[in-house]
Amino acid sequence: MNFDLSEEQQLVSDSIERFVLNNYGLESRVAMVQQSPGFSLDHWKTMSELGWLGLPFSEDDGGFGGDQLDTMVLMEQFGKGLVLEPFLASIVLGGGVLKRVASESQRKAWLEVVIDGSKQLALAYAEPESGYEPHNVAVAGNKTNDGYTLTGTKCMVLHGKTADAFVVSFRTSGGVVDQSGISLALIPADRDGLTVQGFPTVDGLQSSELTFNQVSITADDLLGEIDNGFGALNEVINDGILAVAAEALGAMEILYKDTVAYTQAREQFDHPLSDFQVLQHRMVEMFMEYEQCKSLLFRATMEVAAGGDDAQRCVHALKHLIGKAAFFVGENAVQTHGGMGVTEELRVGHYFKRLLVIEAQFGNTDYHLDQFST
Amino acid sequence: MNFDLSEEQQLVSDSIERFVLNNYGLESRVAMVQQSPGFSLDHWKTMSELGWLGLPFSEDDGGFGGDQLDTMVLMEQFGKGLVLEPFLASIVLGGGVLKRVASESQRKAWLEVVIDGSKQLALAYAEPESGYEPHNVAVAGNKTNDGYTLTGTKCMVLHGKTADAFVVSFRTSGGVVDQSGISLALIPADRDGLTVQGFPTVDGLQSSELTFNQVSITADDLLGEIDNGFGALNEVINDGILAVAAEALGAMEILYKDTVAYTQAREQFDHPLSDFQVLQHRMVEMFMEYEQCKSLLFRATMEVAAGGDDAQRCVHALKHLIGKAAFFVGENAVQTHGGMGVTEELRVGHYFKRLLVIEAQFGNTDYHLDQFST
Amino acid sequence: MDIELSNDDLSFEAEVREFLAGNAYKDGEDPNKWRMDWFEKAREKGGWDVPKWPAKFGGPGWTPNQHYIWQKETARSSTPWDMPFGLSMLGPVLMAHGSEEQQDRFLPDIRARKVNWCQGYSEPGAGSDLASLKTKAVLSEDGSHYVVNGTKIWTTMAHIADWIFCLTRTSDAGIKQEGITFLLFPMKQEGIEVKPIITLGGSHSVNTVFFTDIKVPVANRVGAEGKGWTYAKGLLEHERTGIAGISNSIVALEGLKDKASSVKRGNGSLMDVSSFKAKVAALEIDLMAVEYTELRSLATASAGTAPGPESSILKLKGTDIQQRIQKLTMEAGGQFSAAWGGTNAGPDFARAGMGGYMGSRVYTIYGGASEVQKDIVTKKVLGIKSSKK
Amino acid sequence: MDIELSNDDLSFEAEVREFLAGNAYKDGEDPNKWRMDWFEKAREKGGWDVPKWPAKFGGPGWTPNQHYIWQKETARSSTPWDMPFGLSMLGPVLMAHGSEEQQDRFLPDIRARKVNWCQGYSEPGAGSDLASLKTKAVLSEDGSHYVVNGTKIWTTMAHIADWIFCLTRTSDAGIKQEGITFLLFPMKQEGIEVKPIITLGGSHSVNTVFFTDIKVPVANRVGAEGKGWTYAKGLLEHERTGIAGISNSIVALEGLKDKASSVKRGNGSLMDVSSFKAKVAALEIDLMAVEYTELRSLATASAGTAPGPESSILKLKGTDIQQRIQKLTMEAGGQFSAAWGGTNAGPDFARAGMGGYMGSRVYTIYGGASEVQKDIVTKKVLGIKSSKK
Repeated sequence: MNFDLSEEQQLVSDSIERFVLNNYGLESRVAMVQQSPGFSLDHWKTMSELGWLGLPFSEDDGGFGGDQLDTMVLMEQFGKGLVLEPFLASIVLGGGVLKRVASESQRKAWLEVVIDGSKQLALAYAEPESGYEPHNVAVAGNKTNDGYTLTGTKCMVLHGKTADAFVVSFRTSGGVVDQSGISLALIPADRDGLTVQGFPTVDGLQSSELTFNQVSITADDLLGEIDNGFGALNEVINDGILAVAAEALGAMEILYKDTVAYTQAREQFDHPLSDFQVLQHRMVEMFMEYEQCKSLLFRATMEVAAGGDDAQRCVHALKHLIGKAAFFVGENAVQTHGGMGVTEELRVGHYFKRLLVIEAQFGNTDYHLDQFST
Repeated sequence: MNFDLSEEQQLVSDSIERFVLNNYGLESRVAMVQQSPGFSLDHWKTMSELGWLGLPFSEDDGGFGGDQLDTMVLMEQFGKGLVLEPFLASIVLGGGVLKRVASESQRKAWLEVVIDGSKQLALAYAEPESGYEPHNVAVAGNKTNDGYTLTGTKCMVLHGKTADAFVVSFRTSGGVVDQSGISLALIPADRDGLTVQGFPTVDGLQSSELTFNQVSITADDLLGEIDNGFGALNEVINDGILAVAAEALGAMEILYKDTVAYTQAREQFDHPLSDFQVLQHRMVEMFMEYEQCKSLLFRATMEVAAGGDDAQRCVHALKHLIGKAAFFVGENAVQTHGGMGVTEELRVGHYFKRLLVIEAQFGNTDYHLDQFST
Repeated sequence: MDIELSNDDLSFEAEVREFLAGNAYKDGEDPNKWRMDWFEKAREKGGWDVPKWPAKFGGPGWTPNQHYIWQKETARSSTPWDMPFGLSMLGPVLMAHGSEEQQDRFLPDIRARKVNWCQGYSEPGAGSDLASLKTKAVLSEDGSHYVVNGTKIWTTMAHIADWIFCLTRTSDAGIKQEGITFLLFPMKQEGIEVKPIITLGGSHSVNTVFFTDIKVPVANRVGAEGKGWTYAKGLLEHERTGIAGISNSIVALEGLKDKASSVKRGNGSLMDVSSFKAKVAALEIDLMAVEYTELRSLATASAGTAPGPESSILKLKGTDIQQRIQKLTMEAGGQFSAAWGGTNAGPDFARAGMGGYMGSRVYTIYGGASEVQKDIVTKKVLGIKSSKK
Repeated sequence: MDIELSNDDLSFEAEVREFLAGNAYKDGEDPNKWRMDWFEKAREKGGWDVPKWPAKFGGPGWTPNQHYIWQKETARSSTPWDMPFGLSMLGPVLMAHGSEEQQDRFLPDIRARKVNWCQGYSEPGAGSDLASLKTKAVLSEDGSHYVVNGTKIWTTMAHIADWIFCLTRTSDAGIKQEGITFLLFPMKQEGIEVKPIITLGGSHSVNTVFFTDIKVPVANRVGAEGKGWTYAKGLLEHERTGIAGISNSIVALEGLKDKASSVKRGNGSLMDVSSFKAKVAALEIDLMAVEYTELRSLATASAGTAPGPESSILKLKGTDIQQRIQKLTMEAGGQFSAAWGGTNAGPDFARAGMGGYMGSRVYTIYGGASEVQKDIVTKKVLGIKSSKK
C-alpha cells in the first residue's frame, strides 16, 4: 500500500496546477462564464494538446492508459481552479461509456475526435422523476423494424448544448426501476426529433434538458448489449462520483486555505480574526473534514481502480462524506468571511456554489448514506 | 396566554426549592442512594405532610385538584435536587391511572393511602421485547371463571421493590401491537405468583423486573373497561413524559449554571476558563438549548392541560427535544469540567446520569421524532 | 400559566382576520394604490399601520398577546411590502432621542410610507465590529453643519432610499464607542455614489455608498454629538428580533412540506423518505420551541421597553431555522436546484433553489454575525466578564 | 498510489496471522503464564514483543505497512493485556534522552513486562495546562538526591504500579515550561499515598497520588535538570495516537452491529430502523476515512520519527468515534442500559450501557482535552500564531 503519486502523475498534477494559476483567476473565469459557450475553446484545445483528454483511455483507443487514480489527480487540480471545460461530461462520462462498451467502428468514429477535443460527448441518464436512481428509467425504446424510437425527457445533461453526441439510457424491458432492461445508445445531437435546451447552472457551468420526440435509432447506434446497459452506466457513474469528489476536494482545499488566510489578514475588535478561538477551532474542523475526505477519496479511488470487492460501498461512503464536508466547509468559509463571503466579489462563494452542484449530482449525501447501508 | 406562575404554584415552587437546598446536597443524596430502600422515608413523609403528594388529585379524591402545570412546577424543582423519592412512580404514573379509571371502591381503598404516603404504587407496562411502544403488550390475560391469569415479564418498573401494588397492562384481545385489546389491573405486590426483583439504575434510582407466574386476578382487580385500557395508559405516559421533561429541565439548569460557575473559578493557561471563547460560545449554546426546552415544556404542558388538539404532537416534540438537549448539555458540562467532570466527586456527572435515564424512559429522542412525523 | 386566549384576545383575533381578509390584494388592482390604501385603512383601525409604535406616537398600544396575534395572522396573509428602516429602526430612535421638531418633521412621512430610509452603519473594514467606523463628520467653523466623508457598506436598499440615518465619527478621542454621531440626510444629492453589491443568491439589495463632502445641517443631528452609539445600540436589538422572522418561518415550513410532498420518490413522495422526514420534523420541533421563546420574551417585555439581550437568542435560533428551511427546500429540488434561469426543467419551486440557499447564508452574518450574538449573550446573559485585555 | 499489499507484505500478514492463531489463549490455561509466554514467543520472532521500538533497541524495524498489518490483526485477535506506560511512553524517552546506564537498567524489565510503570504528569489545578505543574523536587545540599513533595492526579494504574516517571518542578524562574525535571522512582515506598478516583462509569483506574519527602537519587533523573518538558512533549504525541484506538474501533463497530441486530424492533431488528441505521452508517464511513488518515500518517512518518501534530487529528477523530460507538451501544440497549447490577433483565450487552457511555466521556479529556488538541492544530498545522498576549 502506498500513497505516493507516480512520477507521471506528479508531472500532470504540476502542469495542471500551472495551467490553473495562469488561466483561472476569478476575473478570467467570470468572463468565460458570461460568454458562449460558457468555457474556453482555446483551453479545451490546450487540454487536448497536453494530452489530458486522452488520459483515461487505453493506448489502443489512442489514449495514455490511465486509470481512475490519474483522473483523480487531474480533477483535484481542476477543482482548485473551478475549471469550466467539459472534461467530466465528454471524457469521464460520455467517453467512459464508449471505452467500456462501444464497438470497434464506434470507437474509430468517436474516440479519436473526443481525445483530440474536436468533438464532445455528453451523458443523458437522469429523468424528471428518476430522483437519484440511475436505474430509474422511464424513457422507453419502442421497437421498430430496424431499431427503436425514443420519446421522453432526459434532464440535467451536463454540457449538452455543446455536445456532438449523447450517450442515452432507455428502457427496452422490465419495470421502471429494474436494473435489467436498460439499454444504451450513442445518438448524434442533430438526429431528427431530438431537441436540446441549454441553460446555465448556479456554478457557472452549462446544463441542458433533452427532449426526444420519436427519435429513431438503429442497431448501429446501440452501445453494448440490449437490456444490459446498467452495468456500464453504473461503472461510469461511479467514475463520475470519484471525479467530482476529487474536484470537490480541490475546491475544499481552496476554501479552508482562503479562510485561514482571510482571518489572518482581517482585523476586527482590534485583533486579526485568526485570534478568535472559535474561528480557530472552526478552521481546525474544516481542515480535518478536508483531510478525512482526502483519505476516503484515496481509499475509494484505489479500491475502484483495483477492482476490489468493497469498491461500490467505498463509492457510496465517499459521496456521502464529500457532501457532508462540502456543506460544513462551504458554510463555514462563507460565514467566516462575513459580509464579503456572500458577494460575487470574493472567490469563496463561487467555490461553494460548485460544491452545492456536486452535492446534488449523482445522488446526494442522504441518498448515498442510504445506499451504503442497504 | 400567560406564562406566570399562580400564587399557589409560586409557593409550592419556593417551598420545594428550600426543601431541596436543605436536604439534597450531593453527600446526603449519595448516602440515601447507598442505603435501602434507596430514598428517604422521612422525606417521603414530609412530602405528604406538605401536601405535594396530593397535588395532582381531585379534591373528591382527597387531593388539591392540580393539573399537569402544577406537577411541572414540582418536578422542575425535584430535578434541581435529583430527588429520589417515588413521586413519579406512585403519584404521576400509578396514581395517574387510578385517578382516571379506578372504581369508587378502588379509589377509596387506595388514593387516600397513596396521598398520605403510607402506600406506594408503581406502573408495570414495558416488556422485554416491547421496545418503546406502550401498545406492544405480549403479557396475556388467560380467561378463567372469575377473571384472568397472567404469565410473563414486565420490566424496568420504576420503584417496583417498594411498591404495595402495581398497575399492570396485559392483553385480553387483538395482536401484540394493537392499541385495542389492552386491559389494566391493580395487583397487590403480595399476590401469589408475582415476583419482584429490584435493582439499582445508574442514576441512583431503583427499578425492578416483575415476573408473573399464573397470577390470578378477579373482576375487582380490573381498572376500567376490559380491552380499553390503552387510552388511560397513554394519557398517563404523556403525563410521565411531561413530568420527566420538567425534571430534566431542572437538571439542565444546574448543569449549565454549574458549568458557567466552574469556568469562572478555574484557571488554566493563566486565565479563568471562562475567558476562552470556545467555552463561552458552548455555554451560550447550552443556555439556549435549556431555554428552548423550557419554551416547549411550557407549550406542551399547557396544551395537555387544556386538552388541545395538538397535545399528543407537542408531547412527542418535547420528549425529542429534551433528549437531544440532555445529551448536548450533559456532554458539554462534563467536557467543560474536564477530568473532574468524569468523577463521582462533582455533581455534574450525577445530573447527566439522571438525564440519560430520562432519555431512555417512555421512548427516546429518535422514537419520538419518528412518532411526531407519523 | 395558561395557553388559552382570553375572550378579548379572541375577538381581537377575529377583528384582525376580518381586516386582513377584507383588504387582501385583488387581481388586477394597482399594487401601489392598494398598498397606500391598505396602510390608510390600517391607520383608521387605530394605529394598525404602526403596530409597534407607542400610543403616544399614534401606535395601537397593544398587549403582548395582541402583538403575537397580529404577527401570526399577518405572516399568513396578503399584506403590502414594507421596510423596517424608517418604521422600526429610525422611528423609535427619534421618539426616544430626537427633538420635538425632528419628530414632527420625520415621523409623519415615515408613517405614511412616503419616504424610504436606509441605514448607514457598516463600513468596509469594520464588519461585525460596528463601533470601529471611520466615516468622518467634521463640524464647520460656523457650527452650522457637518461635512461628511467616508464609505458605508451592506447598505440595504440604498439604491431606492430617499434618506439615510447614518453613524459618523466626530471624534477619535476616548474609546471607539464614543465620538460617534447620528446624522440624517437625503440620499439624492451630489457627492453620494451608490454602487450595487451582487450577492451569491444573484440578487441586488445591498450596496456600497460613498460620501464626498456631504453637508448636513446641525438640525439633522439626532441627540448630542458623540452619543450616537448609545442610540444605535438599542436599534440593533430591534433589528435582530425582526431578522429572527419566526412567523414567516412557520409559513415557510408549511410551504416546504407542500413542496416536498409534490416530489415523487418510489411509490410515495420525498416526505416519506425517512432521512428527509426526520430533518423536517426536527426543524419543526425547533420552530415550535422558538415560537414560544418569542412569546415568553414578548410576555416579559413591558410595553415600550426595547427588546433586551434575549433578542440575540431569537436571532441565533431564528436565522438558523430560516437557513435550514432554505437548505431543505434546495434538497427537495434535487439536481434541479442548480438551474439558473433559461429552463423550465423540474418542479417550479426547485429552480434556483441553490441561489435561495446561498442567499440565506447572509442571515447569520448581517445584523451582527452569530459569533457576535454569542459574545453578547456571554456577557449580558451568562454574566461572564472577560479578564483578558 | 496503490492499495494492494506487496508480496512481502502478504507473506508478513500470513506470518502474523499464524503467530496470533498459534498463540491465542486456550481455555483453562493460566492467564499469567500465557501472557509471559506470549511475549517471550513474540520476542523470539525478532522483536515482535516491542513492535514500535527501533531495531537498535531490539525492535523489529518494520515498515509502515507492517505496522499497519500488525495493528489490524492484533485488534481482531486474542492478545495479552499490556500497558503503554513503560513500553510506549517511558521507553522512547529513555532511548532518546536517558543515559546508557539508565537504558540498561530500565529497558530490559520494561520489555519483559516485569515492572509496571505509571505516569506522573497531571496535577490538581493544572488540568490540560500540564506545564503549570507544582510538584516540587529540591536538590539536597550534597547534590546526591532530590526531595519530592506534591500531588499528582488522574494517575492511571498508580495503585498497581511499581515505578513512576514523574514531572517535577526544580525551578520557578523563566517560563513555566522551563524548570521541569523528569524523575524516576519506585511507587512502593513510605511517603507515597495512592487514593482511588471513582469515575462515572463506576470503575477505578485513575488515582490521586500524594508525595511527602520522597528521596530520589540524582542517578534517577532523565536528561538534564530543567529540561523535562522537552522530553515529555513528544511523549504526549505518542499517547495521543494510542488513544485514537482506530483498530479497536473497527472491531467494536462490528460488535455494535451484531448487538443491534439482536434487538427486535417490529418484524426486524434495530438495524432496520432507519434513524439508527443511518447513524451507524455515518459512523462507519467516518471510521473508514480515519483508518486511511492513520495509514497516510504512518506512510509519511519516516521510521523512528515521533508522530507529529497529525496525531492530534487522529486523537480528535478517533476519540469521537469511540464515544459514538459507546453512545450507540447504549442506545441499542434502550431502557436496559440504565441497569446498574443486580439484574439480568434485557439483553446481556445492554446492562450498564450507560456506565460504558459515561466512562467513554473521558476519551476527549485525557491525553490533552479536545480543546487543547485543536489549539495545537491551530498553531502547528494551520500555522496561526496568536497575536494576543
